[in-house]
Amino acid sequence: MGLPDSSQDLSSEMEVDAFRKIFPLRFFERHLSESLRPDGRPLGKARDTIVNLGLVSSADGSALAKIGYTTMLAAIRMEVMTPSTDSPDEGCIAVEFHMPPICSPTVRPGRPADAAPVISKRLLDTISSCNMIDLKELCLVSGKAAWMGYLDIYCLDADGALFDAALLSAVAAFSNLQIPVVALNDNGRIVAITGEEKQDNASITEKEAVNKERRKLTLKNIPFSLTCILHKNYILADPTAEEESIMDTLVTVVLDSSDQIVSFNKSGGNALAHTSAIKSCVELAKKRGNELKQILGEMDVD
Amino acid sequence: MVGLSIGEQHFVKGGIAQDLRTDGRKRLTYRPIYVETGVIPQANGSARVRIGGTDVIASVKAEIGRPSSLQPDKGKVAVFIDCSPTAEPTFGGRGGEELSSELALALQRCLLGGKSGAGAGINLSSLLIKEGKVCWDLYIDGLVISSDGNLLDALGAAIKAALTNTAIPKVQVSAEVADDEQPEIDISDEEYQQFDTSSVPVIVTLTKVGAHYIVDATTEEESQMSSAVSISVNRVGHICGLTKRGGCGLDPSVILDMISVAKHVSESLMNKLDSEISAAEACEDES
Amino acid sequence: MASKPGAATSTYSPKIVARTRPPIFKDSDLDWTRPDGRGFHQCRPALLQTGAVSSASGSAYAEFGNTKVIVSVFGPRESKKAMVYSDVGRLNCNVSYTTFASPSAGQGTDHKEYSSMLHKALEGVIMTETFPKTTVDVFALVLESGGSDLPVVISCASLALVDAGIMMYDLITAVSVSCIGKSLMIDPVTEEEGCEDGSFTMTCMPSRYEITQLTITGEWTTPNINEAMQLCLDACSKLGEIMRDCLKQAASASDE
Amino acid sequence: MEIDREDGRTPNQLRPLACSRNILHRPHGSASWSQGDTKVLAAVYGPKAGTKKNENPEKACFELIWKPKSGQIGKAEKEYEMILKRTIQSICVLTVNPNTTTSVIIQVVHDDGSLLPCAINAACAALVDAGIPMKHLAVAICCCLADNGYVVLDPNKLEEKKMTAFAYLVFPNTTLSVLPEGSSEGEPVEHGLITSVTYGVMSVDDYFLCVENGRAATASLSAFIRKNFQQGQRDSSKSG
Repeated sequence: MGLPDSSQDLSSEMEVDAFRKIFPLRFFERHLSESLRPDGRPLGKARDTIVNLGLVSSADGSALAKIGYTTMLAAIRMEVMTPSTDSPDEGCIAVEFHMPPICSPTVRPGRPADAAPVISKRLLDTISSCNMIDLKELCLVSGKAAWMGYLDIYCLDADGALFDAALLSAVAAFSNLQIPVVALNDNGRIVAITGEEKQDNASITEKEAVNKERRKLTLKNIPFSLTCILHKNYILADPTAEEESIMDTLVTVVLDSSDQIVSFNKSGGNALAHTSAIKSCVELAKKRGNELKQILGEMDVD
Repeated sequence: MVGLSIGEQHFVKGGIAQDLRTDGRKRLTYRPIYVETGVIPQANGSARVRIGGTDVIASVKAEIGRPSSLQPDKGKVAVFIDCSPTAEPTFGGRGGEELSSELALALQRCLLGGKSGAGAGINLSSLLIKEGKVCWDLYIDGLVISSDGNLLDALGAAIKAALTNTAIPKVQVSAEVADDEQPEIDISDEEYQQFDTSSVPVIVTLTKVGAHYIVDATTEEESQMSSAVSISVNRVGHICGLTKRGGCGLDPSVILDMISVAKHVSESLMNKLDSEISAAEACEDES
Repeated sequence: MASKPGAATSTYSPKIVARTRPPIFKDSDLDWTRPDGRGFHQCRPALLQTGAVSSASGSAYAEFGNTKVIVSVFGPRESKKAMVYSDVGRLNCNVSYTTFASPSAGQGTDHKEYSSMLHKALEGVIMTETFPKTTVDVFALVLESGGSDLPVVISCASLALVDAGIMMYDLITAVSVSCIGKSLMIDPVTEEEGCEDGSFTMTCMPSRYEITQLTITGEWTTPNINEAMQLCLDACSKLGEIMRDCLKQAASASDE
Repeated sequence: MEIDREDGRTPNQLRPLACSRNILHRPHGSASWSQGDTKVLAAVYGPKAGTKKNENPEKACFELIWKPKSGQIGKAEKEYEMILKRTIQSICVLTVNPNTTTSVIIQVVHDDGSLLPCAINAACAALVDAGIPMKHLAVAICCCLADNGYVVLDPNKLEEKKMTAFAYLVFPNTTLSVLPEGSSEGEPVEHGLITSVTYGVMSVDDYFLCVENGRAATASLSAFIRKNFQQGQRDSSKSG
């Protein structure tokens, strides 16, 4: 990156933020040489992660995931659909990733951000390819009615590594999902049996609750993702938005609970990924996967 | 917009301070109002109102529709205002869109009243034909031909006149049919049912210029306004809607006596409008 | 693979949206208790916090009962190319809802005009001449709509503007009152808003004691309006106090 | 055991390649690339002045438009556009003409498997035809992982659907380096991955197996490209 070398004499007496603004790459490389980052994290360490569940009362399952400043709110609404003929006893999941104008200065209200459809497509591919959810569990009445899960993820604050936080919030939302108890009423429509409706609902007797027991989805194969930056021969885990804007080689590794690669995405960037770099990225992702598993594990306990 | 030099601005403000406006009116007097009804033959009801230089046309079209699932026992009313570029060069293309959506919103708020229908100018349940199945949808369209200030009052009056001129055909609903299909309806084209517009409110906009507020402001006076309050009062004297449109803040006491002034002014405006409308209806029947 | 959810698969939500049955009685308003048990003139508990979004120049999060709103302000920046020159700063507001904000997704009520109403409420208080030729963007996202969303958005927006350091004459607080039968209820929730006879929404500057925006719908007599205005004014001053100490806390926290 | 493929190809054998350049008159550079039945048309409109909204003015900026064969532009097309844009940005020299936008339009003529690699090769050929300054060329290949652990290269549509997982890999093309062999540090340049997109679950060493086989195939692809471009030079110089 051919920045003029005249910065040698300039940088000595300039104070830090001016230097950071004018020569961002030199500022970062000076940190990297001591294998440190401006916010004090070592290269391989991810930012602290917080997940809390069940925030949105109007959704069937919701979760908020915060990795450093990047904040994602995911919510799932369950609706009833008639399953397609070729897979009569399978429900389906619709994933939509939104970047509202509040999350970053580059997003304009009118036009959606161009990264949003890419991330929602990747989320849908990841969730379906690692078959974390057995779509058969979403079936209500085979051939007639099945669940359609609308998963909407809102980015509340975009500070780098959006895909990791989005995937984490989606997984947490699925773990928090409570499928409403429903029954088939007389004219063939699925109707929710809510607590207080029970008494005055005359026709309750002959319509048995279709899914009395299956209230929680069993999540078999949980995917965890880590995004790293390759720069010369450094590997930075979990970059912030500033680091992403300066060094543009991003590698996203998604591993599932049995450490298989669900997806290995590197698109462009001027640093080439040699096999050694790929190996260390996968190692970092494994370590990160255990951390996240541990965080999600605490969630399920309470 | 109107380019006023500093001198002219002081002239307008000074005039209002001494209760003598540039066109000789007092602070609370209206410009001459002319009303013509039935100007658009194919609409169910239409009217044209000229207040001084401001000229607007309102038309009411009634069509058969399905009531909304949230309120199965009520008909639907949609208000849409269009500012044509003939009124003002800035209305060309998308220029007039923001003003027309704001006017439409203010009119909707004054005509439809609260969510439970209290204080609604148009009684929505009278539009119902068959609960949950069939109802009348009223499409109210307003068109601003030439604008010399005080658009909202002119449109309010035009809509009130158009509603009195509206004739909705009688409807017979065929015998009971299965629950979800649409019953057949035959619309008789002879007997018509007049629309009762007793409770339609009239809108009075008070514009604050300097320390005083005036009624029926012209474009020059509107360009000097610091803020404006539009109050809609019905025949009974209750307030059916109020919108303070932007501009700098107003002291609560000022707003309260603006409301009392508006109630007082609206009575005379209501009578004037009713006489004009009945005169227009009469001359329309002869011709 | 998840079967491709064709746009054509029409789905419906099994939850029966309880049709808002108006209260059976209209006149004897003594024993009417509000769905969440508050007194008539009692607002919902308010949680306010600034600095919710790091990448914005100023932001705030507000939670009144279960109405949750995030507002972020992007400080004076160059306006779109299409804008003509103006020696006074410009304000650009946008209010959007999440798809899961209201229980029944189809209830697309009047969100479009909230943006212009927010713009009208704020333009009276911001000193636009302090940032000529530039635009201040105020974006709001309603995470959950629990009733009287617009007043919460307006109050939260004024906090976010202060957090962004935009020059303002005063804070802005907004409160709405619903009139059901004879009784006036402050800060209504969605059920009350559904069956209200009239609504009275006021935005005011608490310490300058001026009203910047006022919207009344439904049938009101003048004594009702006076009572409602008095109710709103002291609710606004109370809310102004809460916002001031929220800002003091944020300031003291940041300079520790 | 060797797995047999319908069209009788060996696992590492690519489908017949065809590339013709300068086929459209309006764009500054154009190329059509076909691998078996998958055919893609790429057109490049040369550096135009000005950059888009959030782009960095000091660098050249690329705008990608992906035209599917039928139907409107959905999320998949948006993802392909993003991948192609970043890949092209990494192989082109961005500092030569700053503050310009080069738009690359990809039109899918027919899709019979490994569509994205075919589009990347077509885009590179079109960029060369338009004379856009580039560091090196990119060679894209699709590696499919059969359920018995074998890697199959350049699958068609049916094979792609049948296989458990597949990966689109993009390598820099092998350079006939004039520098002495030991000069490039660590592994030679062309072993690095420019872009990798995987679909379906695969174990780590399966992934490395794919990368190995893919890299081996780049040699033949680069040779094809070099021959095609030189032969292209001779025609244009003859007809020029």
